[in-house]
Amino acid sequence: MFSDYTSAELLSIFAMQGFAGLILFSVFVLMALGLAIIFGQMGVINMAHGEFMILGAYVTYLISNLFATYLPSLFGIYFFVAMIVSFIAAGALGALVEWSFIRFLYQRPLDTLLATWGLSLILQQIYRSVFGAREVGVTLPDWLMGSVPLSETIEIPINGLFVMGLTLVIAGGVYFLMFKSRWGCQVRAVVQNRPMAAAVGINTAKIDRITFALGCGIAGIAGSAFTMIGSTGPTAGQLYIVDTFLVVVFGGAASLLGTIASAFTISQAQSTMEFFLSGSMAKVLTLLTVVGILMIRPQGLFAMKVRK
Amino acid sequence: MSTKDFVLAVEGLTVSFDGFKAVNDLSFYVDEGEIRVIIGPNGAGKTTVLDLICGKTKATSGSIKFRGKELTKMTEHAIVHSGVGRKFQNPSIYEDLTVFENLEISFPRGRSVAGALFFRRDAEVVQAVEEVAETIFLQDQLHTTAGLLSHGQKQWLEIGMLLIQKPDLLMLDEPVAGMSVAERKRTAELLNCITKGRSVIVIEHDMQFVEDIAHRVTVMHQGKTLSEGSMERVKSDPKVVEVYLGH
Amino acid sequence: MNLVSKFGTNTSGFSIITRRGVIKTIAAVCAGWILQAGAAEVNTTGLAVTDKEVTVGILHSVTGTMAISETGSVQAEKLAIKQINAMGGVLGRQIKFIQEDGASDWPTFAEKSKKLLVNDKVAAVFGCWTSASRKAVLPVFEQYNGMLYYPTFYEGLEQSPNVIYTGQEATQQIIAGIDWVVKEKGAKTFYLLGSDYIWPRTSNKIARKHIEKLGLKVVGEEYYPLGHTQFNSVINKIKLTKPDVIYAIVVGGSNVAFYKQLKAAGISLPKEKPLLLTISVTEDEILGIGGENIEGAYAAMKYFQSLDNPNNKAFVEAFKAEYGKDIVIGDVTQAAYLGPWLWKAAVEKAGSFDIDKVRAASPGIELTTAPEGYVKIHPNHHLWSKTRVGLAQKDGQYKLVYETEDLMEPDPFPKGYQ
Amino acid sequence: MSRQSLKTLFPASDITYWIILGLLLGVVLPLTLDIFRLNLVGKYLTYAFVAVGLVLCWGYGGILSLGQGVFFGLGGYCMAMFLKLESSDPESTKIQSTPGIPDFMDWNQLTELPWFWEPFYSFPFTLIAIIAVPTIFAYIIAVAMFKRRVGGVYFAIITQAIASILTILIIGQQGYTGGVNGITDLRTLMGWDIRSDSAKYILYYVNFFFLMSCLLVAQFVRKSKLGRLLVAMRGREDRVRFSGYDVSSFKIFVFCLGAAFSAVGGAMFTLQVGFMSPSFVGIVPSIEMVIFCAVGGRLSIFGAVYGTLLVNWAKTTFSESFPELWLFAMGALFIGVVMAFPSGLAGVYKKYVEPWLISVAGHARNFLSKPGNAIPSVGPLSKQEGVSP
Repeated sequence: MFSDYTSAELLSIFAMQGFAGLILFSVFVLMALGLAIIFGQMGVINMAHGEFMILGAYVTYLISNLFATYLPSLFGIYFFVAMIVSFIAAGALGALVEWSFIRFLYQRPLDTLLATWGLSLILQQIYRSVFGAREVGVTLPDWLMGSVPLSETIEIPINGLFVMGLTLVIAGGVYFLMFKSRWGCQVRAVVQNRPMAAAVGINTAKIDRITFALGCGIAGIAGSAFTMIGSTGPTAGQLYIVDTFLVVVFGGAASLLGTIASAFTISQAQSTMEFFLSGSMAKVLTLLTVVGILMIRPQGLFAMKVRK
Repeated sequence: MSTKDFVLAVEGLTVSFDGFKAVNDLSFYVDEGEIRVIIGPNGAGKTTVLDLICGKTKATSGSIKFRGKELTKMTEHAIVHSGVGRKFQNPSIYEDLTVFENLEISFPRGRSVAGALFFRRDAEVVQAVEEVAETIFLQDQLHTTAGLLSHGQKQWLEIGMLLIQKPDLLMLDEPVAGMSVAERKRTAELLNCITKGRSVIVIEHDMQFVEDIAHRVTVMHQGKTLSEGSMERVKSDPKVVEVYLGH
Repeated sequence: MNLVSKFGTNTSGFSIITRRGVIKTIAAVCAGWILQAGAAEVNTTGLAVTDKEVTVGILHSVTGTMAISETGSVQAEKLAIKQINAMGGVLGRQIKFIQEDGASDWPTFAEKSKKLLVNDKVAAVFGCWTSASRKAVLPVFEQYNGMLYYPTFYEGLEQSPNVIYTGQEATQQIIAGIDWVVKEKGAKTFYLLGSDYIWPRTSNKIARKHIEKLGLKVVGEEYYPLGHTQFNSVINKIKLTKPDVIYAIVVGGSNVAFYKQLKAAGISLPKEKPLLLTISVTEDEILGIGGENIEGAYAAMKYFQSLDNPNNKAFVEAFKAEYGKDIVIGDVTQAAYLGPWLWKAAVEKAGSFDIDKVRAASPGIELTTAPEGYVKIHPNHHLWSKTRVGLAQKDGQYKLVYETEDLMEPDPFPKGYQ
Repeated sequence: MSRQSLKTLFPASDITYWIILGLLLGVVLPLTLDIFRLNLVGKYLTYAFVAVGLVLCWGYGGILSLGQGVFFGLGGYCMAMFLKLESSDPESTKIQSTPGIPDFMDWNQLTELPWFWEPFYSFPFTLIAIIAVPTIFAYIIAVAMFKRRVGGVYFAIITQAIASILTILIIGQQGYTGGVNGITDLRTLMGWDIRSDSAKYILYYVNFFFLMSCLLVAQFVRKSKLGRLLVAMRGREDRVRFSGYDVSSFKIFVFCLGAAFSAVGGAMFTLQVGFMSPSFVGIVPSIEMVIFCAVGGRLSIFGAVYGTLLVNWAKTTFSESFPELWLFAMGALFIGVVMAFPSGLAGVYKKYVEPWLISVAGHARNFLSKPGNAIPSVGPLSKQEGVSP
């Protein structure tokens, strides 16, 4: 298929294709990080993860409208405000959910799956009642629009760059929280041995709530970022959930690093295949490969062998 | 003397978890009808050895020969079928089934899917169950739900679940842990009577109890055999005193 | 207007009345009086018709993924019914509607349509949006001999005696659009892109055939699963193959992602090539995409909210009066609005609500009051209608840039395109 | 079967449930409902097949599959392919450019029948395929997963992924599958019009018969030692393993059985609704089927049937009167059941209704002072009652 392209063109194809892969990668990481914390660290299967993202998206939508009407002068920076608010909103909702029912289900992961699925239905309907069934569009500040030309053939979308940057920041933040902060240490303690952690005076209930809230908060930020590339509708959250779970599981549930690695593998695989095959088949093949590998290596890419 | 003559021959057994060698080049031999007790400080790798023998953990290297059959390559249930029974550290029984059902499930018949589907509770089963129930002092609790038994009784029930399989090699992980003095004595009797015609490996911390039952003792330390022999010999071994009995 | 008030009907949404309309009204009302004799003559098949009322069904998704698209149709159909009632109803009977929710779930559509026909004995059903839902209800309508007015532009390849298709079948949307872009914009190469299901695939198939007939080239054809949101790869391919026209039939949420990423990738539609021609983005979808993202794209439809004719002005006015000034009206919404009017006309021509008589009367029924202008029912149950090309504006409206001289004949089984 | 094993299979305690269910589905509903509603019930009952399968897999085996729709769909598609071939004979498809093949193939420029459609001309083959195809597929998944001890959450997520893969595939390959529209407009079964009212009655009873048979099989499994083993495994998998059982083989069996049930349900669905589409293969229907089972009580095969009926009936009535509320209700149902009634309707029945019944019966008995006519004391649906030797 390349016969009719010059080598320069080919080069630019691969450059741009690789970049497309990187954007997809960032998207996956954003989607998966929150889930990796909730599922990986707490063993809760949050089927409403997508809806938490959409919450972030709607918040962004509201904020952008606020700025457009009241602070048009500051419109350029509304996005940062929006992300913070999204984080808080989704986090708060997360804490509420954790308090209202998740905390009763820690011993029954499969039941959290059902309960959170129920939650997702309710959230969807709420969105529909509040924002209407139609998709809503978020106006981007101009500086996020367009692309930077590297060469006359290679152009890099700015919002793509932005998403990647954001991903770096958040991933870094999470890493710091989990592995460098006292809180993160407590979280890991609770994960590894709940009774013991409780015995040494860690307030496990509090830790759980914060962890869950953090996971949802990150989902909120992700949703906020997605308004730049994706759609915002009551049911949009559903689109992400399977991919997200696969990314997390594929990476080896307990390991954040694994999540990132698997996000990278899957995204690169998919965007490469998308270039050579039709979109649908690429998607099918990617999922099949992931499932296949999971069947051979159920513990995922990065799982520690432990002595039981 | 060839490994054939032993019931169990463990040679050069090693398993490592991400580099950490929980069991390191371990070798020991168990005779017909012998009660072998394995002692050692926590983390010495005692339980891991049992896990390796019954196939719960796969060995990194080394061999485990049971009546000349290599176990390291076999699946758990195959190992059980070949005659190895294993009791877990804290009683592992089916709380929501009755004592009878617990024993019945362990009865070595209808272990395939079809077998289980068409398994019938005939006289043979009932008789076997009642016999065992008698040996483990539970003949009166046959129809109580196992969850309601005392800790000691649960331990016995699990032993009973092994007995009904008529294994040639019985492995018990801390069988008297958490038992009252009276219960220990009865357990000791129980062990002595059930060892007829089979070999037993016991992991135990309670020295008194070990004295009562052990034919030979293996002391493990950091995944290796530290010392082996009769209780007296082991007790007098300075190395053992230093790492274990001393404190 | 006074004329109307004489009939003591309220005049809301009534401004669309033309002379012809008035006469019709009078006819209708007289018919009403004459036929007061009773339901018997006008209804020999036990439909839900009384001397005062006639019951019809509205069947769309109010919940689920399709609710996004179908809301407009529901509003339009209700508005039409309200206006008809205001004019004295059909054969002197007020229209009462029963609304059912298809819940974006095809068997539910089948189930509900059966309920409407079997239990509620409705005289007509206005509804369905996706082909899948239509396919699901079709056997039901044929078995229980109901009449469905289907509003969506669709892939064609169907012609049921129990359905009146008020939207365009594929050729009506595609051919004129492509001819225009070739003639006016000198397009030579096309990149076909679509969501992965029957309508985009079939439409692109026809498009490809037509393009090749014109001796031009299709440089790429791509399909993505419904709801797909990552289009960077295909955008790269587009940049690479440098087509004159991106022919996009992306639907639903994917739309938003596609146009945003297209813009982000630096393909600015208004300026230079490639230009983009779509048949799947109505004003409704632009709400979600955002005018600034799709500004400069061309759409081939039969109706745009911005159409400048008295019928449409009145329609838009009435619609906004009913549903708020910010509401937008897309192609399908307009087509849905036609349904009740076409049914009314057919019933009055037949002088009966009987399905068979209505069906017999339907071919040749014309509507001069249609917002899109003049439409006429073809014997194949589709509508004669014009094809129009609009240019997307930043404000989310289309600016009409071209419309066919005369009505396009509907051709659901286009020879040479299969 | 000997009396003794019959007693094991139907302890007096359960007989009443069988009778009640049999009467309700076999007599009461057909007599009270018009054909339209009855056909609806028939449709619901096809989901009950899946729910009953889930009781075994999930309730007993502890294997939660979020991909049961896959098997339901496969079964349904097999049936649909046969019916479609029958309904697209050269005569009725003569307007096509290639007569004699299903219309959707013609629209997608297929000029001949794909090889894997060919065998579906034969009804016997179809009947076998309906069971075999999904079961074999289930077997492959199960072996791959359970031999490697993948379970619980991971299994749930992977089955979910499989469901979405299959959906995309079916939609994408519309030339062979009918795409998102599914396989529609199915009219006759070997010349017999399946859309006529009489046919709907007959199909309802066929469906009823098959459901009852599946319940029987399920009951047999529950009461067999295999049933007890499944329960045992849920708590103490290792213990079962070290009692000499190949745990994975039991899980594989019960998962395949669940798949087979679902497949029968799918086939009956196609027959009663008249088409099959990818919207039953996907994640959403699969999870909904889990909730049917959860509402009924994940340990009660009868509960599963009632749960399915209840939820679907609620869905229909709700969405008829106030669609907006439906999702709220459904969501609340999910959460409520999990939180308040983990053992579903069956649990509620055990906890509240049954004691009341018994006490009432008790009073009645004292009142009539006839110890003879004691009602059969109803044993727990959910608990495993071992029969004393």
